[in-house]
Formats: sequence, structure tokens, C-alpha cells
Amino acid sequence: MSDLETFRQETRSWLEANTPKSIIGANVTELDGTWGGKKATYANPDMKVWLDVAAEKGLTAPTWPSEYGGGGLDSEQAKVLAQEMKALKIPPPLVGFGLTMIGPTLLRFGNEEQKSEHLPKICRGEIRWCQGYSEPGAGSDLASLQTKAIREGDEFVITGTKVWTSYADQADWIFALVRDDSSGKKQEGITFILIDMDDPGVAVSPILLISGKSPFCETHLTNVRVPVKNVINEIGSGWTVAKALLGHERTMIADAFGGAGLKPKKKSTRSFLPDLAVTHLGLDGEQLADATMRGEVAQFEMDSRAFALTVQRTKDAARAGHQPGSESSMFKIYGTELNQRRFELIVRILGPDALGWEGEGFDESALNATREWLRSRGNSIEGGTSEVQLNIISKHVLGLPA
Amino acid sequence: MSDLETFRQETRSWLEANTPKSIIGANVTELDGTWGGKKATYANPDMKVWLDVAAEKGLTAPTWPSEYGGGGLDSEQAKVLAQEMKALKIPPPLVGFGLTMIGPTLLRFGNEEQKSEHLPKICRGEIRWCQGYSEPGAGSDLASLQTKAIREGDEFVITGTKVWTSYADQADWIFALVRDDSSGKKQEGITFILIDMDDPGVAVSPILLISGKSPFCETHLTNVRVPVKNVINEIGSGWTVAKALLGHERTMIADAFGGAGLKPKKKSTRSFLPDLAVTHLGLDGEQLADATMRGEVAQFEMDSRAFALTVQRTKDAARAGHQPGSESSMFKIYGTELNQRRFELIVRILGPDALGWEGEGFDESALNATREWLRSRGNSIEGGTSEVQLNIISKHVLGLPA
Amino acid sequence: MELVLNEDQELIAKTALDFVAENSPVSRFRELRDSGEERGYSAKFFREMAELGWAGIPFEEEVGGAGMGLAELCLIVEALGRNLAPEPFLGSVTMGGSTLALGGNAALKKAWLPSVIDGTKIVALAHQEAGARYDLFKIGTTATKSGDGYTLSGEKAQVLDAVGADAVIIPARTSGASGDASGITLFLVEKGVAGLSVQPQSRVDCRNAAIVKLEGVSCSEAAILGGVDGGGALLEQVIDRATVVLCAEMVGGMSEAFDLTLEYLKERDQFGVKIGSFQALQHRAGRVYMEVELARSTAMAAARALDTGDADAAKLVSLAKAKCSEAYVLATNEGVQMFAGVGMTDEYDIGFYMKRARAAELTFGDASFHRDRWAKLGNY
Amino acid sequence: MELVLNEDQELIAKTALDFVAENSPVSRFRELRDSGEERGYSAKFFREMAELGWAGIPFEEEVGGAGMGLAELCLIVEALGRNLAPEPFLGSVTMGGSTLALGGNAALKKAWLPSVIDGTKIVALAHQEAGARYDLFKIGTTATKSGDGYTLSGEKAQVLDAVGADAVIIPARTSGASGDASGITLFLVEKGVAGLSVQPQSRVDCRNAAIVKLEGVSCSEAAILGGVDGGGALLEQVIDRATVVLCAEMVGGMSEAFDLTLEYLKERDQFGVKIGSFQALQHRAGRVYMEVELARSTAMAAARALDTGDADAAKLVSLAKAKCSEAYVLATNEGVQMFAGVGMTDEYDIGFYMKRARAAELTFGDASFHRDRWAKLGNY
Repeated sequence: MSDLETFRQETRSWLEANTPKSIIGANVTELDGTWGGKKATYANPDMKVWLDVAAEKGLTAPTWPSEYGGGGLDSEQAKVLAQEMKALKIPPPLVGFGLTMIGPTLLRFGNEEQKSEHLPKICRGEIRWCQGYSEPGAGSDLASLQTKAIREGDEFVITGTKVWTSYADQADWIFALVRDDSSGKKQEGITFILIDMDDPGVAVSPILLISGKSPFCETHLTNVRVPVKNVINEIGSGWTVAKALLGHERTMIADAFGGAGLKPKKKSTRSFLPDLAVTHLGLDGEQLADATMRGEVAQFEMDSRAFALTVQRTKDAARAGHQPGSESSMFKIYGTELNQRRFELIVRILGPDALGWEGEGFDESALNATREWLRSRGNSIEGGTSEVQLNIISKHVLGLPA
Repeated sequence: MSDLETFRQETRSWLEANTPKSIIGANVTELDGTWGGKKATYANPDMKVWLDVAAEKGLTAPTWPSEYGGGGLDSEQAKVLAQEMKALKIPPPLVGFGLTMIGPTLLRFGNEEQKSEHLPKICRGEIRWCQGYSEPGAGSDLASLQTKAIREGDEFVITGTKVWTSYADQADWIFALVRDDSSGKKQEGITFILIDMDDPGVAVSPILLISGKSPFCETHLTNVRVPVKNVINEIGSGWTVAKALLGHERTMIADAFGGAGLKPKKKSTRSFLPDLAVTHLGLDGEQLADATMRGEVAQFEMDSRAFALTVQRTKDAARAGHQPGSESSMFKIYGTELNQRRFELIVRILGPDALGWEGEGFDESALNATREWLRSRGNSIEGGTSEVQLNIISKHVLGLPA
Repeated sequence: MELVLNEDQELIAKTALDFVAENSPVSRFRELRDSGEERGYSAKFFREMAELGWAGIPFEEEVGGAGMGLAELCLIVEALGRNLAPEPFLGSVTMGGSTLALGGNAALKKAWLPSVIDGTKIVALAHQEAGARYDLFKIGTTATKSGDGYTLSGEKAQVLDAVGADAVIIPARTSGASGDASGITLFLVEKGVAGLSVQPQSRVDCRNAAIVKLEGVSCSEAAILGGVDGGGALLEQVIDRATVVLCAEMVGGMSEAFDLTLEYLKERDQFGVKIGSFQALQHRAGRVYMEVELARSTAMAAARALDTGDADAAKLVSLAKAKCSEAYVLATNEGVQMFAGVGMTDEYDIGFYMKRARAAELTFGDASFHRDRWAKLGNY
Repeated sequence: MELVLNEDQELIAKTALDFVAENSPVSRFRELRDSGEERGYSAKFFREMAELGWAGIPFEEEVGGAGMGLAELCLIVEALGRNLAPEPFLGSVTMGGSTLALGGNAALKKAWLPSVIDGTKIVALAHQEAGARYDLFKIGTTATKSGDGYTLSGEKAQVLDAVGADAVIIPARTSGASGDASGITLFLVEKGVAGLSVQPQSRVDCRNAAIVKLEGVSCSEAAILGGVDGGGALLEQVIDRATVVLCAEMVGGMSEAFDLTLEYLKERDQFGVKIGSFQALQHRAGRVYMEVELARSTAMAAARALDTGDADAAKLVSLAKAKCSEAYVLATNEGVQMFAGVGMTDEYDIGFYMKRARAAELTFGDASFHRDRWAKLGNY
């Protein structure tokens, strides 16, 4: 029996033995997953138990080296672990930007001291992280950021405002881009630094969106004193670190929309959107009563399927060892636009019943759809606007002149 | 009775008395209209008679001053004349670029000698004109034209190639933009000059389009000697003259497409496109069988109507004495795109039967539709591409920064 | 028909634009929203506008109106739409008022129209029920004969400007089945009568709307508009008028949303230049400009067609609503995208217009609904 | 299903691309067109390609095939589509060949398939009649029993690769009414038989196509494919396969058209810069790039689905044809627009691709036809 098979069986038995029964099959969404940190909350008490045993075993960060609290698994084993957890319906013990963003960044760019300082706390869910990139004046043009970092001895004194800092109000530490030097090209003089949000001078205020409440915050830094040893990579080399992380983020967003609109509803011969349309517009013979809507629903389903097939093609190619191209920009654009089209269609199918903001006389599901439609308008903006992605495609994929 | 009413009655009786009966009601298309010139052809012999009596009376150019062979009418009288000719189904005695392009240009920019030399010959249909603007290297960027005009005494020696010179193969004179000076800004050093195409060194070759034969030609000028007195306005001021003419041309093209797709077919309760669609796709109950096509046909009809209403709105505003804005660019873009959508729809409605190029097994009408569809792709290019028009709108209408 | 403003209309348009811009800028809409006040508009401010004669524009002189048309009313509403001023010109003046003017008997007209016109009374029209989408005839509310009157029972949804209304006109079924054009009768029900309840609803565009419940409300025959079983045609006629007025509001809204976007394109710096200098955005702005221009033409044409009883009126109404729906959604989607991050925040106004665009699109039929109607009217 | 080429496929693709690019660049297509030669392709060159084993790819080994699938055949056809090489892989190999392979009796297979595969014989399938649009079952051609055979009468339109064909397979009605799926029988008719005439047609894309007239052509039962009255299902099956092969040709064509456009954007100067530096054109090129990528994925998936008998195959075929039709038309419309003036001239190749895109779109159903089919297959 192959080592991988042995590993699979060991893993399964360990999972069966150590996972609290109450959380098995628990449907954990992004929101009620375990994000950890000092203000940690848990969907149910056993999720805390599960976090601790999993962390102990190194399963919160399966592929990280064990000396930093990871599981030390290779990608094959990690895939097996994921498959087994899926099979047993076990929710992830821990989620969040520590695992997906700053952790990988530290592994690639951090020094020994930084890694042993921060990675174990991430693995154990003790510290929750957030990202401090964008600023009021620096959106698509991120490199024009102005948050000042003035060197004073072995400290940087940091002042500026970061926007779109997701979940900053619940985070303990923030990894931020700051400007230590304005003399050269704007991409130079940028430093990637880790800031303890308990430090004096850090203030967080949530951002209200057109769709209502949001995880986004504005994070104000006023003369925050940060030790120079918190700088990742070299001083002034922050742009390199940031770019690596941005491409990564783009892929995550694209993945999130990879399947847009393809969830078939149970107990129906139709997929979700056609079913919704038939429910609200009725049938005319065998066909959806509103012919125009019928065409639009079909067009959307077909574009979604074509997109999903393209995502699959890229993954199959990567698995077959082909160098991945710059597909992430295409996926970001098309995936987010599909999501927007999806909610726009849902809202148009519901018609006037979709006009509710809250309260009396509107279905909960319709109210959600409306909020989701509004929220989806941000998809083509956050994580690099569609325009920026098209610039990237034009330059890096099509090789058109600047 | 108002002077205008008197004029109307005199005009009608004159027309009834002097128009050859055989041409009344003759449906004269752009092609078989009377273009005049040394190689003139006539849809029927009486069209020649009609040209001569009309020219004698000054009706080929009703609003031009009578001393140059025009009718000396004011715009009100000219409108009455047009109405009466329409009522009596009398085709125009003369058409062509002499009347629509170079004539008005001479009236505005020409000197006395030039006007009395050329205008009467235009009015009498003796000389046919064509336009020499674009060059192989100067399309959208017209001002970068390279046709050289070297001064030698009281002559310019002109060498270069002009493309898209419509009907150059049937024209007697060409009005052209040439470069007399390459030292300054590209818009400077351009001269607007009149060239007799019988002069040695002028060679014309027709251009074959993807849609087949076309009126377009390439006109090669090799050391053509042109008297300096043929320069319109001052030497080096040709760009001013050209721009005036270009806006004019844009409006003419927009007008040509103003009613795109709004010709209702006789003896049908439906307008043209729906009728065609029903003929080829059939009805399903009361509705066009192909629901998607039904939506697209309706969308096209509605956009066409909306466009026609917008053209009307602009004209009504002008009549009410409002300053016209830069609508001509919008009309050029939208009108030509409507025409393209129209033929694309027709071809898609016909389906496989629209795939003929010529000959056996295809309806004449289907063959025409296919050629027209191909030809229509040029509409968004000729007379200033849609991209150039959008640049104009962005700069001159929306005031966006360069 | 002439698609240009005459001198009187120019004057009305200018007065309205100046007055509304000065007295009800978007900031006022924001304050009203944040105040959470249920009515969502100011009855006092509405009366001030009425005193300018605005609410009487489309009504005959004998009832206190100005004897003008929708073309003129639309100039007022366009100004309101530009500034998102919430006063009840659509719900009361156009919907309630037109129903009274076109279907009311002499007594009803005399009793209500003058106060609708001077702004002292608000009359709403309950044109829809939940789940009916855009079918005016899908009516579950019933009116059963009892004695020499009727008893009404049922529930109406999102009745525009019903919160704080003095009366609500209720289409009810006196015969036939839900979906039938015939068998519909309109009743004017005064506020406070037993069995009537008005429950405010919170909409994405903050427009005054309410659920109107009728539990055995008794009505006299004197309260009937358009005749017994004859309300269907009246309802269609009124909604066509309301659609055109809504289109004017949309034209105002899309124009302002586009202006806001152009301003931002001219002032926002990224990559060291104004973002308005990016050709891709310039060309997209050019496309929005064209669609807004076309939408404006269709709205003007539809209003004039209804005023002159043009044979083409129904087609032109559908044309206007389809084009305005598409153009307003395009202008606001592009607007938010070009504002980018801040466009998504509640702090900026562009989001208000995006919500209003969607709400307007989904009122009285969206673009596909009216494309379908256009095709039907064209016999295909 | 794996949406990536395995090593064998990589090799086939490379070989095909190199061979076709070298031996049949677009200039060859232009020469063939200008020569006005009726067949429009070279029988000799086709046999050379067949000798490379290309024509036998999708057929079983016992008849001389390579026992591979459509996925592999599509690699060849994509290379042909890129260069507009006109050899009859669609008409004879795919349509004629598949009909024989799927519906032919032992004798017919033995008699014809080997020579279809070695390129010595051409067999066409007359799948359409004038005015039928995309309805395979709208068949006016009749086959009436006479003695122990049948007599065929009727007219077929635009029979692909019929000019110079050695046999044409004729779907004819043996029972039922035009439009019925049942009652259709397929007959193989050899060239030269009495009553058969083949009249070349000139199409916008110069593809080999002909009117096939049958005036009392007699056929034996031995020439029947798919059984009496059972040809409808066979016809559908074959056209699904042909559709996928056509999609591969379209993917090749749109890729080349897009490459030509990118080249031009990089070399053409206007206003002192390369036109490819204009952001508006860059973003539109980016959109074309995405649509071409999506179209390619759908074409690959559809071919594999048919090869593996995937339950979703029919939906994927419609998906591929819809996406490829839209993407090819978009890529060529944008191409001509970006080439501007010269793009409209016969002298440049981009126009060939625009014509080919339209012709392919209108063959076997355009995007709306397949959107409709997708919805039907999805029960709405």
C-alpha cells in the first residue's frame, strides 16, 4: 500500500477519533467560521475544542513547517487531508488572513525571528490579522500611498489612514504598506511592516456601504511607534512583497467566484436561476413565460458554464505541469462580472418584490438578494478594479505597447 | 397672400410646365441619379433635359447666389421648393460632391475668381468633383498626411497617394489636401488645393472591398503641376478648410442613417424587420417563433426609434434657434452602428440562405443583404471612425481632460 | 410633435431646477432618510411647491388646475429626480390625481382634486399586490356587494406615497378572475375608516410606500371611479401616465448621476493624472452620454404623445420606459464603477442614484417587459 | 473530463499547425478563390493529409482508422481553421464519414469508409434544404417505394463539399410530414446516377457547397443508412459531431483573426504612436481575449463529452456553438474595426475571417438557436 494510502487511513482514523461530534456536518460560512484572535468567537463551544486539537496536531496550517506550528505536510498529503475532512463533513478548524495572507508572506519573506514569533500564534488562532494597503488617495494606484513612516532610532513613527481594512475592528495585528521615503520612484520607498493594533495611536472605524453593514473599516494610524524589526524583507522593498500578495489575493477572489451561479437547487429538475424564474414568471407551455428573461437566464448560465470550464482548463493545465499564464486577471474580471449579472438577474426576476431594504412586506430571501446585488457592484472594484485587470491583460498577456 | 405662398404657386406651376413628364415619379437612387461631369450618364435621356432646364432656372443649387448659377433662394423658399418637388415626385436634377462639398466650401473660402470659375460649371453639371483627403498612412490621423506640394514659381508640383477617393474614376476635378511644409506642427503646412484630373501625372485605380465592387478609388499623383491660384484660402491654411468640410460630411453620413431600419413595408401590419422575421421564422401563436430573435428585433426597432427621435429633437432645437452642440459625432456613431445591427439582424434572420456570394440557389434580395451587411462594417470607419468620434465627444462634449 | 421646449416650458424647467436645487439638494434626501421619519418627505414643503402651481399643472382650470399637460409636469418631476426630492408628485399628483380626473364622478372630483392640487390632501393609488410583478390585473383584493355598497378585503403592496395619505384608491375585483382586464372596480377609501390599515415599508430607494390592508372595509357606490367592472382600462390609462412621469424622474436622475461621474473623472487623480484622461473611461462615458440623450428624447416624445392622444402613444410609453430603465441603470453602474471604492460607500451620493435607478426600473415594468409590449403592439 | 492536451495530442496539434502553416497559408486560400476553380480545394493535397492519417483519426482500426476521437480530429481542424485551408474534413470526413460509421451497414462501411479515410473518395451529407433554416427535419425531398428499391425526388441546398464528391448521402422523407423527427431515411447516392445533378454554389466564405437535385433517382435498400424511417436520430447525432468539429475550425479562425489584429495594433502608427497603445482599444482587445479563451474551453469540453458519451453532451455542444459563434463574430468585427479602412479591403486577410465567422455562425444553428436548445434541455 502506498505511503499516501497509509497516510489517508491514519488521517481518517485520527479525524474520527479527535473531531468533536457536535461540529461534524456543521455548515460553517465565512462569517461564523473560526477566525481566532483575542476577540475570538465560536459558532459553538466545540469549535474551540476543535481548534485546539487541530492546532496541536498542526492541521490549522497543514503545509507549514512543523517547527512553526504547521503540519509539515506536502501538497499531496494536504490534498488527502482536505478530501478526508470533506468526506467526514468536518469544518476547517481555523480561517482568516493569518493563514491565507500574512502567513505565506512571512514564510517567503520573513526572517527567522519573525517567523518563530508570529507563525505559531497564527496556527493556534491566538492572533487575528488584517491587511492595510489602500488609502483614500491610493486605490487602483496603490503605489501612490502616503502613510508616513519616519525613522526614529530603532522605531518607525507611522501616521496615515488605511481604508478597506477588512475586519480591522476584530483584528489584533495589521500588516501594512507604509512610505519611508518619498524621494524616488513611487514604487520605491515603500516598506511592508507589521503593526500591533493595541499600540497607542491605532483607531478603527467601520465603513458603511450602499449595501449596509460591511466588514470593511477605516484604520487611522497616528504617530504609532513600531519597532524596525517588524519590517518584512528590507526597508523600501515593500512593493515586492505587496505584489506577490496581490496576485495571490486576485486568485482568491477569482476562486470565490469560480462557480458563480452554478449551484443547482435540490428537488428541482432545473438549476437555480431557471427555477427561480419559473417560480416567479411561470411557464408558457414548457418554456419560461417571459421570453426575453428566458434568453438572458440561458445566456447567463452558458457564460457561467463556459467560465467554469475555463477555470478548470487552467487548473488541468497547471496539474499537467504547464506554466500558469496571467489568467488570474481574466478570472477576476469575468468571475466578478458573472456574480454581478447573477444578482442583477435575480433582482429583475423578483421584480417589485426585490425593492425592499428591510422589515415589513418583503421576503427575507428577497431582502438578502437585494443587499447581495448592491454588494456585488463592489466585486469589480475590490482586489484591483476590472480596469486595472484589463490593463494587466493588455500589457502582460497581449503584449500591447504602454 | 404671403410672398411665400405666391412663391409656392409660381414654383409649382413652373415645375409642372418644365419637368419632362417621363421622369416624374422616377425613383432615382444615389447610383442612377445625375452626377454630371464629362463622363456623365443619365438614368434616361429626359434626365439630361431636366438637368438643363433646372440649371437654367438655377434649381440645381437653389440657395447659391444667382451670379454663380444658383437660384438665389433663401432657406424658407428652398424648403418650399423641396416640398413642391417632393409633392410632384420630381427627382433632383443633379447630385454629387460639387453641390454638397466643394461648392459650399468655395462659397465660404473661395475668392471671386475661383467662385466664378467653378461654381457655374458645378451648377450646370459640367464638372464632376471628388475628394482627396485620406492617405495610406493618414486615416484617423488625417493631419499626418504626406502628399508633397513643392512650390516651383507659380505652380505646385504635387506627388503622393490619396485613398478612399469616392468615384475618382468618374470625376473631372479633385479637391485635395497636400503638404507644402513639414517643418511645423502637422496641422500647419497643409494646403487645400483644386486639381484638374486631366493633368498629366494623375492615375486612378478602383479599390475592391470585402463586399465586392465599390465607388472607392486610390488616386496617385506623380509630379502633377497645379497653378498656385488653385489654392483655396491661404497656403498652409488647408486644415481650417478641411475641418469645416469634415463636420459637414459627418452630418451628411449621420443623416443618411438617420432613419435606419424604420422603413415600413407596404401591405403589412408589421414594419420591415418584424415582417421579414415572421416570414422566415414563422409565428408561434401571435408572436414571432424565435423568442430571442423577437427580443433582438424589438430592441433594434426601439433603439432606431429612440435614435430617430433624438435626431428630430436636435433639428427641432435648431429650428427653435438653439445653438447646435456637437451632436454630429453621436449621430455618426449611433446611426452607423444601427445600420450595422440592422443588416446583421437581416442576415441572421435569413440564416443559411444568407450565405450566398453570387449566382445559383440564392435570392437576389438575400445576396444584396449579405453584400450590404459586409459593406455596413465600413460605416463605423469611413468619415471618421467611431473611436475618433468618441474622442471628440469626450473632449468637446464632456470636457474630459486630454 | 415638437421635441423642443417652448418659451413657457423653458421657464418652468428653469424655475423648477433652481427651486429644487436650492431648497431640496440631495443632502436633504439624506437627512430625511437618516431621520427615519416614516413619511419620507415634508408635507409643508410639498404645499409650498403646490403653491407654485406645480401640483395643478396637468389638471383642468375648473378644478383649480393650470390646464397644461404631462410635458410640463415632467419638467417639474425631472428637477425632483435630479435632486432625489421625495415629495409625492408621482403617487398623489399623477397616480391619485389622474385617476380622479379621468375616472372620478363630479362629486369626487369636486371633493378631492382641488386639495390634491393645492397640496393639502394626498391621494394614493394602490396599483399592485405582492407577487403580481407588472400585471395590473392580477388582483386578489375583492369587493363584494352588501346593501347599497361594497365590502373590500385584501392586501396591496408598496402603495406609493400611501404613508400619510388622506385617501387610497383601491382596485378590487367585483367580477372575473385574477388576471382578467374586466371585472375590476376602483374605490376611493378615506383614511381612518374601519378595517383599513396602512403599514409603512422600507424600500431600497427610501420612497414612501406602504402595505395597505383592507379587512371588510365598507364603501359606498359614490366612491367608485371608472364605473363598476370598468376600472381596468382606467388603471392602464393612469399607469401609462405614471410611467411617463416616472421616466421624467429617471431622466433627471440619470443626468445628475452622469454629471456627478463626469465631475469625479475630472477631479480624481490616480497614476499622476486625472482618471478622466483614461481613454477607456472616456469612451465608456461617451456611450453613457449617448444613451442618456436617447432616453431623454423618448421621455419627451412619450409625454407629448399622451398629451396629444397620439395613436402611437402606448408604443412610445413602452419605448421611453425601456430606454430610461436601461440608460439609468447603465449610468449608475458605470458611475459607481468609475467612483470605484468610494462609490460603494454610503457616504457618497452616487449610490443613492444606483438604488433609485433599480427601483424605477422595477416599477411599472422593466425593459424586457416593455420590449415585449412593444413587439405585441407591433403584431409580432 | 480533462481539459488539457495529453502528450499525444500535443504532438498532433503541433504537427498539424506546422504542416498546414507551411503547406497551406491563407495566401493559398486566396489563390484558390481567385482561380475560381469550382471544387475550391486540392484533392491531391487532401490525399497527402490523409496519408498522414488525419482523415482516419475518429474511425475504428478495422476500417483503417486510428481509433481516436473528435478531441484529436479537432486539433487538425483547428489548424485548418487558422489558415482557412479548405480541404473537406468537415463535409466528407466528419459528416459523410460519421454517417457511414454510425449508420452504415457492413457492406457500405467496407465499400466507402476506407477510401474516405485514405482520402481517395469524398462522401458528402445533404443535411439541409433551402428555407429550412436550422431544422434538420424540415425535409421536402421524398423517397417513394418502387419495386424493391426507392425513388428519390427533391432538392438539397448548400451541401458541404458536394462539388467533386463521389457520393452524397440524402436524407429523404419515407413517411410523416416535413418537420417530423420520424419518417426520415438516409440514402447513399453515388455520383453519376441518372437523375442526380450537382450544381456548385458560390458562398461568401468560398466553402465548397452545391445544390443537389434529385429527379427520380432510384436507390436500392442496400444504400440505406440508419434504417428505414430511422434516419432522424442518426442525422441529429452526426450534426452534433459536425457542430463540434466546426467549433474547432472556428476556434482556430478566431485565434488567428485575433493574432492578426494584435500584430496590427502593435505595428500601425497614428497620431505618432502605435494604435495598440490606445487604452480604449487595449480594453476591447482584452474583452476579445477573454471571449476567445472561453470559446476554446467550451469547444474542448464538447468534443470530449461526445467522445466519452457524457450525459451533458448535447448541452455542451450547444454551449460550444453558441460561444464560438459569438466569439468569432466579435473577434472579426473588432478586427476589421481596428484595421479600419484597410480592413474593409479585399487585399487584407482579416475580411476572409469575418466572412468565415458569419458563415460558421449560420451553419448548424446560431447562438440564439443554441441558447434556445440549452434552455429546452434545462427544462425551461
